[in-house]
Amino acid sequence: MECYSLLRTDVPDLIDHLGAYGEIVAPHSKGDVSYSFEVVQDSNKVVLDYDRTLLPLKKMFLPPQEKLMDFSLKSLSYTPIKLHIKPRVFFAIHSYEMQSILRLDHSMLSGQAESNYLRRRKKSRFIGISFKPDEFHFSESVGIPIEEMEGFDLYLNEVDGDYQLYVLTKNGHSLIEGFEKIKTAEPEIAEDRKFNKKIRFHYNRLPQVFQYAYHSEIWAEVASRCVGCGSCTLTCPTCFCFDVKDEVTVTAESGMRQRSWDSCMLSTFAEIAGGENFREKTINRTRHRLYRKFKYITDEEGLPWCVGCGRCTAFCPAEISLPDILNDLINEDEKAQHHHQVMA
Amino acid sequence: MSRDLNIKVHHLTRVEGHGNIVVNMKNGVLEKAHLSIVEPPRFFEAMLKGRSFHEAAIITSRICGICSLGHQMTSLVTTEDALGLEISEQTRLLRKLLVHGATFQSNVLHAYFLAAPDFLNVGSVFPLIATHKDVVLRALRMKRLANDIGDIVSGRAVHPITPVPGGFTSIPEKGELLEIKRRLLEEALPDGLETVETMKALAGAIPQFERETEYISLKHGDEYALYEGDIFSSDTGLVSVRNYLDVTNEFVVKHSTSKHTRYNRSSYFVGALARWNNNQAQLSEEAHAAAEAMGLKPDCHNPFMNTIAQVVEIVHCILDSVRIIDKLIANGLKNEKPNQTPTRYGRGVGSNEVPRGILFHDYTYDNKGNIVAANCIIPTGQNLANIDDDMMKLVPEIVDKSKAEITSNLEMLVRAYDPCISCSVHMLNVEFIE
Amino acid sequence: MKRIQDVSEEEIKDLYYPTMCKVTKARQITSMEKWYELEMPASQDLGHGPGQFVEVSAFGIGEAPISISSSPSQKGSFELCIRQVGTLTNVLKNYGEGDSIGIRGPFGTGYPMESLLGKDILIIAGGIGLVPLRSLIHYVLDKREEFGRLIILYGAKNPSELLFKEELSDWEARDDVELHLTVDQADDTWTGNTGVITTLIPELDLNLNMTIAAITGPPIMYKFVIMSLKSKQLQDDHIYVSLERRMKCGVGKCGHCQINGVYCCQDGPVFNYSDIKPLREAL
Amino acid sequence: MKPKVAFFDFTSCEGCQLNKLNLENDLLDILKHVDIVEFREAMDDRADLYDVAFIEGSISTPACVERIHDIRRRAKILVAIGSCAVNGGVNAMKNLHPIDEVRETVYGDDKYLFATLPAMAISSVVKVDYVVRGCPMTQQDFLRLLISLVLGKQPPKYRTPVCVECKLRESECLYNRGMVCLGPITRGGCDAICPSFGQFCTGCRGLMDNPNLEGMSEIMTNHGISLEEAQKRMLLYNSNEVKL
Ligand SMILES: Cc1cc2nc3c(=O)[nH]c(=O)nc-3n(C[C@H](O)[C@H](O)[C@H](O)COP(=O)(O)OP(=O)(O)OC[C@H]3O[C@@H](n4cnc5c(N)ncnc54)[C@H](O)[C@@H]3O)c2cc1C
Ligand code: SF4
Ligand code: SF4
Ligand code: SF4
Repeated sequence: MECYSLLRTDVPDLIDHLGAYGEIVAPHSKGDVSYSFEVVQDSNKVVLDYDRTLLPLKKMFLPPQEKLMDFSLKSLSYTPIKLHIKPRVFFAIHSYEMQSILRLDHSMLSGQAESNYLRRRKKSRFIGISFKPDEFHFSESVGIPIEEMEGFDLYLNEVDGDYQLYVLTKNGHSLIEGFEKIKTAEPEIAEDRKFNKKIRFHYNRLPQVFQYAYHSEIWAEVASRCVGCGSCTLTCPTCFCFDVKDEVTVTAESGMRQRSWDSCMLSTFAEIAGGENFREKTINRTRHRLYRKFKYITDEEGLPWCVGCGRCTAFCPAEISLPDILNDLINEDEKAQHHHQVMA
Repeated sequence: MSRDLNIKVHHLTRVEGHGNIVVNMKNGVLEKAHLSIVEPPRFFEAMLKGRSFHEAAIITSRICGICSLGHQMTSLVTTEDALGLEISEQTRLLRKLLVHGATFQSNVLHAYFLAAPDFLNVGSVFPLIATHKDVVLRALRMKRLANDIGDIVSGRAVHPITPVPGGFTSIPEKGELLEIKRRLLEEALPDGLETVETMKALAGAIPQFERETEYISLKHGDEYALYEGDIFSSDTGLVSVRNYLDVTNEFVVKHSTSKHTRYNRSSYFVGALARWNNNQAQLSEEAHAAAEAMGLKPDCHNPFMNTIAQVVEIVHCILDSVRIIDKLIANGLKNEKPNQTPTRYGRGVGSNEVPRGILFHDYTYDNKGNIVAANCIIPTGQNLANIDDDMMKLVPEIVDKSKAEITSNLEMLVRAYDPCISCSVHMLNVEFIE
Repeated sequence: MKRIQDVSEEEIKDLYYPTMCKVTKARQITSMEKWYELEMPASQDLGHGPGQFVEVSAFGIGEAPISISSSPSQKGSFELCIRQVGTLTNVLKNYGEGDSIGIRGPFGTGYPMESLLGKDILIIAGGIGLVPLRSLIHYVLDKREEFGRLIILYGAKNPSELLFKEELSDWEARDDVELHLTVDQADDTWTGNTGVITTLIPELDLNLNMTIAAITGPPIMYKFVIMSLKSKQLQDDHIYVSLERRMKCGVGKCGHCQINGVYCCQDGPVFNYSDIKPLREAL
Repeated sequence: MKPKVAFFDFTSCEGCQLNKLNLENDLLDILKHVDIVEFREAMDDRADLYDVAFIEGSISTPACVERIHDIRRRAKILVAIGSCAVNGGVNAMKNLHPIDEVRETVYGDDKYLFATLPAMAISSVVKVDYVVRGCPMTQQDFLRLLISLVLGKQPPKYRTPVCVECKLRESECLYNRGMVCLGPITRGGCDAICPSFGQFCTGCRGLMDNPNLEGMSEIMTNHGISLEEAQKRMLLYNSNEVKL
């Protein structure tokens, strides 16, 4: 693995250099205390130290709202959408975010492959960056350390305020070709990055916990605080549910079919004509959300479908914490085990 | 000539809100001529009771959708006065821009959609789409731009979002303001001047009627007063806004859910014509040229000319908005947070010129920042007595005409005031009964 | 885990564009249901199996999953039958001969026809549930000698809601079909059985090893029908159910149809009962 | 034939109607689909029968009750527009105080001159076929309803909360800014316009079906306002709906 040193002050120049490959997407400030992935207009505006963006990187491949076709009501016909996909470099991406994209790849490839997602996804390059975990990150507990480099072409590791640049792939190598502000260096690992939030069990024990958690009292307690706003799932990088709607223009002659993100936490999500609702109560929906993250797909793929980004907790107005729910379930599970042993 | 006349116009059209005109003449003696307000009362003062200063402007802006920006501005000024909140120069400029946009919008709406059909003798603007499509399109274009100022600076033109006590929750982008400026100069200004031409052509249809009265508006040392100033009476001069109750002197009349006001005479006039009469010296050359073209002279006593004064203000607002945008940009747009830390609690009074005339809010806050007493006095309420006095003079002057013509003249008179009846019924100075 | 490198650009197929099909015949068959015969462009075949569905599309309104009601052995055209319950279905009511309807699909799993060969087929249909099962019935009838008995239990709320009345009397007349009808509420014209569909089950004389049951109906029906079949000792893996869920994409992406860990649109809508029995949200 | 459309206003600020006149870019297109036969705010004409009657404002006097019954009799489809008409809106705040006290507050000794009732939603007096929510109703929402009626399809019902649209716009959540917001329990459809301009959602589009009001109060009190203050926030637009 090649390793170089790079001064923090030279990062904007690196970004400009990457521009030769294509459009650059990187974290920017948004509002008072938030961040968002945006196309870079000015490399000095890119934020290198951020906790997490509001919406996950997923939005670049599966946009929150996306036109699927234009149609005419006069001729009852449609015009397909031409996707104009530019090569893109995703810059300053955290390891959990990269892992979420790899999981999404799996979801989008399973069954019939999701065409628009894949076309956007094909021409992308990823440059990782290390981060300091805040009170919400817990990715290590789901098997994703800060320095997890799978999926990245390049990785920026912060050491004493400046960076070490790791070259991880051939593509990564060609991205920095000709960039002169880097010097060969020895890899070092920063010491001061610890996760504040942890899940008490190793993640591969979680499906076991979920096996017996279906009727836990904990769901009702969580549901009593949840206001059903959907923020947790709408900001989740591995959620991908969507809705499709037709919009007609005022002329009533044409319109478009549009998809937009949906959320299984919303009361309407599983409702069908006639009012039958397959997950009518908040408690059913909260449970479904966590089973999707730690049981259903996990049973098949051996990985939790949660990457520990902390968004669902950080952006939940009710401050419902996913790792806290997990730890509560674990405690309950342990108690039950203990009870079993005593009884036996 | 001794004539019997009995006119009842039920639910007057093309005005905001519900009002009826009632005229009663027996043997040539005019017994009654008044505008009776039948809009259901909404009790805003009662609703404000106990509400926090964060909500006061949200609630009072719902007094009137047509003057929502005006109510909001006055409410904010009042709250800031009561709680001792200072605002920045940028906030002041952005508010003035909003007031210009709202005045521009409202005056266009009134001149083209509500008053112009009178001059052309049609029932609404809709037939004009066929006969005067370019005029209608021009009006729509101007209204759109005026509303866009509201949408961009305040989030939306009706019931604005971003103005809050102490400042704005979000600041427009420089590029957006420059685009507004471009459109003001390239679209609105030519359209405004065309409007002057159109109105000049229609001015012949304006009835020749004069009644000298007291004209009341704000007055400011440096500018044509809209956002701030002292109260000015054409009879007796300046009064501080704090003492607005000395000017308004409200009283209940039986024929109206809305109270009437009086100051030095039995009635007074507020609105564009009052502003013109009191402050026309502070208008730009272009605005004066427009006035002259349409035959509006300094000291005009014909209430029907209020519409013309509004058109003059359209020209003023377009040009002055450009000036404000230039200033905002020269100062550099800052992403300021609203200043919402009260430095005192108690009573505050605020006043703005809204399109229909001078508006007063008056709140008293407890030391948690909740309202304990509120009072709002709305322009249309202040004009009601003057409208009645005008009718009493006008009816005998036109008594020889047919009943239909008299009726239409009276409707036209009321409409010339651009009355906003929906908001004129919530204003009484009563303390809450604790 | 599937990886992005596993697919090449060329393999990526568009998912959301409908094929415009011509309505060749259409008839309102009850007060609530309309039947349509459609033709694919250029005389293509839809290529479906019994139990599969298509996403039907009307521009300006949206899409809805609708079962294919005709047998795959019917060439050149296919049939749908749609109950008017909401926005889209009510707009489709106005579509008739000559109009174009957008179709995506066929989607989902059908019945595993290979393994049904030689078996006795027990059809249990409630209300509109007959629509998807009709595809299976026609298929069996078209290849009659390849199957054992064909027993059809069909229930509706009242006689006027019975679908495909002419076909019902055809089947009634055949001696290689055992048809049992019932209605919840009889009217003056009704001389048949009255009562919910489960009342027909106890009298059945089934060859347990040979019988495959296929059930489709309103959500509430499954539990009771399965209970009755179980009390007749029919094994779980001899029972197939077809489930209805909300669906948007039809291709396992939008998430709406998920039943615990499975997607109704991809893993279903036809499920072997033994596979979904452990799923708590299924029935 | 084009459907005959009429607009009526009851107790309201008329902002919703004004918002219709503010549809400058689309006004002429709309007139291709419908005939406006009555619109007191903009025209003189009157008509007897309507295909669609749009109603703005709450019912708050005995005279209003009579008039709305009359309109209902003459209208095939009746649509309530704006929160005043849909659930009473801000007008209903007066219902929180005893009615005599309210009248006295405003009219003093003359309080019996003017009749008043509690401010009611249109639907509590006559059958309402569709609603366009919001204060003011949004032009988009109004157009969607109009187009739906023209196409004969069910207009959107908006059964997801404001937070959904807020997230789709990637607006910073006001809770992360230290403010409180009613987005989670408020019906969406406004494109989260207030939060996107940094202002809290006031709940103007009405409550969600089965809102978790206890949960919402807890959220607000956890973010630094008193329970009393939190309840007042929820009541602002929903005095007729929130039962505390
Ligand atoms: C696999 C499958 C096969 C079906 N086969 C048939 C059939 O052959 N004939 C028939 O009449 N009906 C069938 N249905 C039911 C049919 O899809 C719904 O009745 C239809 O979607 C209602 O749409 P709407 O717009 O008219 O109703 P609305 O009530 O207006 O629907 C509102 C929204 O809910 C969605 N929705 C409502 N119910 C369903 C549902 N069950 N599945 C997915 N989305 C739904 C609609 O897409 C729409 O967006 C089937 C459903 C499934 C899942
Ligand atoms: S973000 Fe929180 S309150 Fe909102 S749905 Fe998710 S868990 Fe519930
Ligand atoms: S700002 Fe308000 S509407 Fe937006 S996500 Fe936060 S709580 Fe929801
Ligand atoms: S954000 Fe809330 S207050 Fe603002 S328009 Fe939407 S519903 Fe109304």
